Amino acid sequence: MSWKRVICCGLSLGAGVPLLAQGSSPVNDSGATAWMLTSTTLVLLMVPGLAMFYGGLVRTKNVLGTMMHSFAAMAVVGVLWAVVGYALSFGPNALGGLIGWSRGLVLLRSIDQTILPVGVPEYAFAMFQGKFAIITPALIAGAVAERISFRGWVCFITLWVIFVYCPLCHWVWASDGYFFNLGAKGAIDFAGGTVVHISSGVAGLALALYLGARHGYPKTAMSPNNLTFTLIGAGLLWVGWFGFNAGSSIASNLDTARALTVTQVAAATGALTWVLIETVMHDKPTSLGMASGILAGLVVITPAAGVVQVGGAIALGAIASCCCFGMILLKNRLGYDDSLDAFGVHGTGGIVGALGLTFFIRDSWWAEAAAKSPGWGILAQLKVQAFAVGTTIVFSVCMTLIIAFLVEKFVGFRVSEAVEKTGLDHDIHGERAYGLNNLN
Amino acid sequence: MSWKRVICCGLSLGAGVPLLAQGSSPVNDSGATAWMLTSTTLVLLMVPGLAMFYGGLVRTKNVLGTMMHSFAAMAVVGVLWAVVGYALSFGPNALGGLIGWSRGLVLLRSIDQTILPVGVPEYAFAMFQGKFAIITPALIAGAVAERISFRGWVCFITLWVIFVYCPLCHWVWASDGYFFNLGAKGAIDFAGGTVVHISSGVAGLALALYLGARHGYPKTAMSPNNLTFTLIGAGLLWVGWFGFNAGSSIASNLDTARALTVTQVAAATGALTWVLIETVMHDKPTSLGMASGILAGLVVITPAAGVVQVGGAIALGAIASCCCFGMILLKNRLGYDDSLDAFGVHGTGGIVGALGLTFFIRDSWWAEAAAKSPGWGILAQLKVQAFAVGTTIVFSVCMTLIIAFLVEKFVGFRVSEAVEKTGLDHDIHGERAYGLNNLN
Amino acid sequence: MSWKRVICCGLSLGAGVPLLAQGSSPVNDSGATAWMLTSTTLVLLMVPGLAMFYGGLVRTKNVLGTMMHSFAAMAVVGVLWAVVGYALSFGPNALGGLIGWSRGLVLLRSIDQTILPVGVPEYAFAMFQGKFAIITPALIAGAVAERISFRGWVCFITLWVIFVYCPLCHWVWASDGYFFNLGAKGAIDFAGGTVVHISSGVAGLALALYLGARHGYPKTAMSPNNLTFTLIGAGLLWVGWFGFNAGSSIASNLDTARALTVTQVAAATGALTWVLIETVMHDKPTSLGMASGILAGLVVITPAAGVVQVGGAIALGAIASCCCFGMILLKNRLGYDDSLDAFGVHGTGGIVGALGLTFFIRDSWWAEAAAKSPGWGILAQLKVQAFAVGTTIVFSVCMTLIIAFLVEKFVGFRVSEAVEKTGLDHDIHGERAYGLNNLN
Amino acid sequence: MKLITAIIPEEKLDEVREALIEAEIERITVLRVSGHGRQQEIVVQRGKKVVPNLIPKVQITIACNDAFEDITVDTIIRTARHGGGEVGDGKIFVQDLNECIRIRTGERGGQAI
Amino acid sequence: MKLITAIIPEEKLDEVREALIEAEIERITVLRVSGHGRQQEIVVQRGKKVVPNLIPKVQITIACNDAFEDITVDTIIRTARHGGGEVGDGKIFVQDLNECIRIRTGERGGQAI
Amino acid sequence: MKLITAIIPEEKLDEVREALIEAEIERITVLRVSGHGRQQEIVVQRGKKVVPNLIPKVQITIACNDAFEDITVDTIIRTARHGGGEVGDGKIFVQDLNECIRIRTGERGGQAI
Ligand SMILES: Nc1ncnc2c1ncn2[C@@H]1O[C@H](COP(=O)(O)OP(=O)(O)O)[C@@H](O)[C@H]1O
Ligand SMILES: Nc1ncnc2c1ncn2[C@@H]1O[C@H](COP(=O)(O)OP(=O)(O)O)[C@@H](O)[C@H]1O
Ligand SMILES: Nc1ncnc2c1ncn2[C@@H]1O[C@H](COP(=O)(O)OP(=O)(O)O)[C@@H](O)[C@H]1O
Repeated sequence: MSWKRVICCGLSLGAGVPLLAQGSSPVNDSGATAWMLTSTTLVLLMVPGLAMFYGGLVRTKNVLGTMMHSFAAMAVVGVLWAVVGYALSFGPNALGGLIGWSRGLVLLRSIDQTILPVGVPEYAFAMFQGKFAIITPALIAGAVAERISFRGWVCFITLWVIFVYCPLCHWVWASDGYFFNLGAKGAIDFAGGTVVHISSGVAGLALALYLGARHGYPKTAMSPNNLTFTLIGAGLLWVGWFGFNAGSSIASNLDTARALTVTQVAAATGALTWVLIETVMHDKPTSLGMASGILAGLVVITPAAGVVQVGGAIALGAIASCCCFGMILLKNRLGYDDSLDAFGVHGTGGIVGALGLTFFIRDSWWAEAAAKSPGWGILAQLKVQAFAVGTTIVFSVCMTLIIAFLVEKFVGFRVSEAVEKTGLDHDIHGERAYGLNNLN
Repeated sequence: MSWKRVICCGLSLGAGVPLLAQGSSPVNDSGATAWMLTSTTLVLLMVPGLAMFYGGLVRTKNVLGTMMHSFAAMAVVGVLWAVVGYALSFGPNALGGLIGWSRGLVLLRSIDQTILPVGVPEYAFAMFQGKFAIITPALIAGAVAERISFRGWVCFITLWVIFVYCPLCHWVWASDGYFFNLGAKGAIDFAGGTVVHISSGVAGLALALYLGARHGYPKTAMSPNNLTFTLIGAGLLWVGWFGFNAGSSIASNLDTARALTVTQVAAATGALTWVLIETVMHDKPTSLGMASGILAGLVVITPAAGVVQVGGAIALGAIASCCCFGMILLKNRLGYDDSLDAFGVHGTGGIVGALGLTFFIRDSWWAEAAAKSPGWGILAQLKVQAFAVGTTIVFSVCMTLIIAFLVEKFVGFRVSEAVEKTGLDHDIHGERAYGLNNLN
Repeated sequence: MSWKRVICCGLSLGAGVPLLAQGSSPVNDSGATAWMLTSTTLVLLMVPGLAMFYGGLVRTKNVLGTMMHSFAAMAVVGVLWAVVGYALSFGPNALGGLIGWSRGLVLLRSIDQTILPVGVPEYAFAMFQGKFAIITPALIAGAVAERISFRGWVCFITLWVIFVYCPLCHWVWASDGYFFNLGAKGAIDFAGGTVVHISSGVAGLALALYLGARHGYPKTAMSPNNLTFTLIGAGLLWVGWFGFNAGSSIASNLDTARALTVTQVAAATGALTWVLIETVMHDKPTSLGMASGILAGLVVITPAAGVVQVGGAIALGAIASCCCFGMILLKNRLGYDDSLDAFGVHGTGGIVGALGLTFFIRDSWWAEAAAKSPGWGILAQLKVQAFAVGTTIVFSVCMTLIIAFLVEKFVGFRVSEAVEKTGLDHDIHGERAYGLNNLN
Repeated sequence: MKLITAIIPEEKLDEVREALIEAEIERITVLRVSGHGRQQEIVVQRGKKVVPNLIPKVQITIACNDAFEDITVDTIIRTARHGGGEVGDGKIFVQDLNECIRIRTGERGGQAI
Repeated sequence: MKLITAIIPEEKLDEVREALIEAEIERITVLRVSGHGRQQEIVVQRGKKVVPNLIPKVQITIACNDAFEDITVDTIIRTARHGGGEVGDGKIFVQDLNECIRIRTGERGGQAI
Repeated sequence: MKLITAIIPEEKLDEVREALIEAEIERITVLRVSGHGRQQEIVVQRGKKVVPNLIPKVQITIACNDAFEDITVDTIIRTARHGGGEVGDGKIFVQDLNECIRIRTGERGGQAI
């Protein structure tokens, strides 16, 4: 986690200290900068990847509407983040640490010349972080696919990023954040297990429960319109995740390579495990299972990518697929409609990762932790992790429900039954995804 | 713009000075090289991205033909650029500066060992630039989609790159180019507002007028065959554009990060604005609008990415979407058939960007300009920009018409009505895009 | 090839020498590391690219099954490589050099802190190499598409990677490997002409002959279900190949830029040539031809990317397309069913490249070779290349047949005629690729 | 026996199907078609109002015994209609069916329906 | 009433439709089908000549009153034909139609066409 | 003349077509449809058993002279059946065909089939 500290120094420097004193200012490391820019680009690639993944899973009449949920996040949060999001997340503590704030960071003005101590322009860091703020709300859409209005969605994610994502991001990744200073070496969340996956996963669950199931669910079969898209989407997500995780080292060195390695191994193990489970249970290894397993493996390793080794990555990947698979079975029992399993995969995988990583932390980390707080051990760290996870869940669920309530009341969130029948594409967007289906 | 100067030194060095004197030769900066190679790769990704974007918008019978226009550019210009294109663009002034030339640059022979002063192998720079030469003619295809012959297209882009792209590229980006030496600090065109977008946009317009409208236009509705492709294509273009713009810094440092930041913000603002306009005007935010807005934002920031800040990027992105949207409304009034709005988006966006950036230039640039030419101000720079834009338009339109005339006369450019009815895919390429539409 | 030597020192260091002596240990080069991580990511992108390429070419009923062959490689070999693959490939000679082995490399444990002498963490190198081990068996699938069981495929690639890929990789790229020490400067195989393309191509041929043709072949027409996918897949492969080839320099410098340049030029030439041949022969330049030509050009330059210049790349690209085109014509005469021409393109292109490169080697290489072994010339090197190619072919074919026999016998490889008729997607995976084809 | 072919709006398929099943008409065949009639569906593409020539519709084919003709037709009319009836609600065509054969058993006539 | 079904080449759809509309036959339903007949369409895949078993065609379905049968059929024949007639130009099938119902209004028979 | 419409399982198309061609019934038109009948195809999606409402089927349309009706029907029954007959094997519908016209030549009736 040492990168956080470095960043945050940089940040407080960027935000507070006069920038013109360039005497001892950090020098740009062109290699680290190159990798951070590449990572930013890779995380951006995850958004079309997610649009393909989700878009392929819905019914033919809702393809564009579903893809637009991801693209809307790109557009809305893309602007929002630069305007106030970064200030709210990485500004110094405000409101007693509930959130960050710095007027200078509005429109990213005060970082115009900042090079972080790690040798990366703060702009690159801000944009990298901005991509996380884009992908997180986009993930939620999976839980309520095929039944929400575009207008409602746009309002929802605007509020959600401001009131849920930014605070969480501040707590976890700002040097003065709550979680960052828990226990010996802080709560471990390398690349966003809590901030990204748990928060979006449980928000999805809350939304799915609040808005109710799709008309006809679970009686009517709702077949994916295009599994090739889903598979390719999963592939692009895997590719982008290398930026997501390895980029979170905010460097281009051994830590980065380690993060990439465990990401690769966990994704592969997750995929293999899921397909194996399916083969054993139904004798049908499905492509949806392959895609889901890839996701599960990637999600679980996200918080852990800075502290586990290859063996741990294999273990976590396998456990994640089992848990996510189990969670989805449970969902089918309970009967709520988490349409594309945003909670089933991201929520579950995130929780498993954030807690499970404790058992696979590399020795050198323990040594450092023990140096700071003698006797620091698995149980102690597990408590810290559990606290972070728990707080995230409670906070995200409560805030999500409040926001959803407001959006439903003032803008309208769930579409009418008529629109649901016609489909989002034609009714809301006035388009049809596959002109090729008709003669034209 | 300082990168240009540096490059151009490198170039003249690469082209003219004996290379064996390695005593004081520049050292490779592995970080900058890494980012330049990555950027080259990202710009290459824009070609399949564009193929998806355009391919999704045409009718089912013309999908492959349309995608082949992009891929043909990849194949033809890929070879052409290495053989003579780079020599024509980045060789020293020839024909009184109308174009560049250096025999040694043919087949890139003379740069085999060159490291540019910025620490990047000239090969990397040449390939990066080569990708621009590929994407530019590919953009034109949108204006005349669904009605040109493959043979004609291949001939057209060959001539167009030699006689339009290379000269323009030389004027704007070679150290001894016309535009490069206009005014205090040259005409500002960071990553190709004039060279790439204006030149291709107005060429598209000229071609569309010269070749005439598609049979049945505008009476017959011509529905996009696959909007999912168009959306994903727009996503890939966004991803690739990070290489396009941030790579144009020919470095991996603060400038690079700045370029990436404003690119991101302008694209998001463009998308948001376009969707807002649609919502206000027709109550239907479309996915095509989302994709178009992304494009508009990306195009407008292209010339500006080196000199504006976040606030300016937001302004430019919003203005671009308004202008492009307006231009397309105007097209519908005027009745010409710019099929996929190559002029509407690239031409318009490029002009708005090249002129509009003047109002958002960062203070440090003004300071440098004033140092060189005291009292240099907005008006003066606006004149320089307008001159560059105007010259580009006139040059590109005239040359395009001449080339189109020759191609139509000697090879045949516009297909016959029969071919247009059958569709390019089956008639010219002997294939059908979607075998899945039939039983096979 | 100098990078190999450097790597291998690193490796033996990583595997054998105690790692704690950090006094004189190599320093991380953030730029080289950034490019290696980027390259790893790009090569990963080739897997979804290949899935699209192959997936688009089969019949509608086999799309998912075919894509799953690529994804299975990602999952299976992703785990396998980290567990034992790297140890088998890059461990010191075992079994008299037949293969490598080092217990410490199991689960990549011993490289946890290794920085290679070239300044790159060995993790990055291991993951980069791992992607090669994934893509190679995935290529084979094209030869036996539409008729193999998923179960059989998973077993096959597991065994194939262990018993064919790892030994070959060891011979060619380990510092103590057979081929690495042939002749003056070793057999030239920059990025995997023998290891990747020849080995997979001839393995495909062997499998296709062993398993027999698809039911109905060649009488029944088997039309590609989605050529847009194939084209985009080819585009993604081109993009990824920049990582494949330029990454194989294990650096971020002039060599890297050179490799990228010739890759670009060869791919473009290959595409252009193939399309020209088609135009001359049938007056139909096809999109499948464009895609095939891109592949042929990329394959042929793979072994050569470290030693040839632009002129040589053009020559090789053109020759490759001619040879591959001819080979496919020959296949149609001979009547065996290499369904998607894995041998026709990868086998043929790889052989042409590995042998043909001899005639285009840059002077500096000859100088170095002559320094080591006076009088070393084209003929001598051609013998070395031919020996490497021949050994690879014989080894790969024999081992492939043995493995195929075992898999067929114990797990079942070829599906029954009934499954073949129903299609892999529905029968084996219980899914259908295009829900959009039906009302849902 | 009769062969009933109905062209209905896409979004009505589920409703019609459910109603038919309730009326014990459980065997149907459906497919996507495109129709041209009096309905004009205005679509806006990049700010331009476009009237597609052909509108996506769903066609339902039902073979039934004569006694079931009325209930089938009535069920479709009732459920495929938008409110009080809108242009584009579609058509039902009824034809004679000479013979119906169940492939599985080879049964013919009314009992094979 | 008659139910006219025509199988025509894909590229002729627009022409046929326009001619039908001119002849005041404005309501039609169309769909993609694949046909096998005497037409042989040779396709070259990677240098290999392939003869697809099934060729994409378009099917047009028109319900019309008896008086319109001839003009409908003649219009289609005239416009769907390639020049003097080529193999693959397609077929027209005419059947009796017992009943036609407009879903919107419930009208039946000739006026519902 | 008769118009024969058969709904068969997707995977049987090739077999049926080949048998028809052998029986010298060479002209057919086919298309994808989705059917609902007694067949229940269970699909597992993310561990959940799902019964799709509509199962993909293939529809074959053949116009033939009366003399060919029996052989056409028998050929289809024989080849479209899974083993001894399974639910979902499909249906064959036979209707009268008043007129058949070859667009290429304008020929009508039996010789135009
Ligand atoms: N005479 C006809 N022949 C074939 N199809 C028809 C006919 N009349 C209507 N249809 C189909 O029904 C659909 C709805 O018809 P439309 O004319 O819009 O409704 P209405 O008759 O209620 O005005 C059309 O899109 C077309 O597919
Ligand atoms: N008897 C038939 N039954 C069903 N469809 C037919 C019949 N005859 C022709 N068709 C359809 O018409 C199309 C064109 O027929 P074809 O035999 O190629 O033309 P022609 O009769 O002019 O030689 C075929 O592809 C098929 O779809
Ligand atoms: N009466 C009918 N009307 C329309 N289509 C039918 C009818 N009966 C069967 N079909 C079609 O045939 C397919 C197979 O029918 P199914 O009921 O599963 O077989 P079986 O009659 O052998 O039990 C169905 O999916 C449907 O498409």
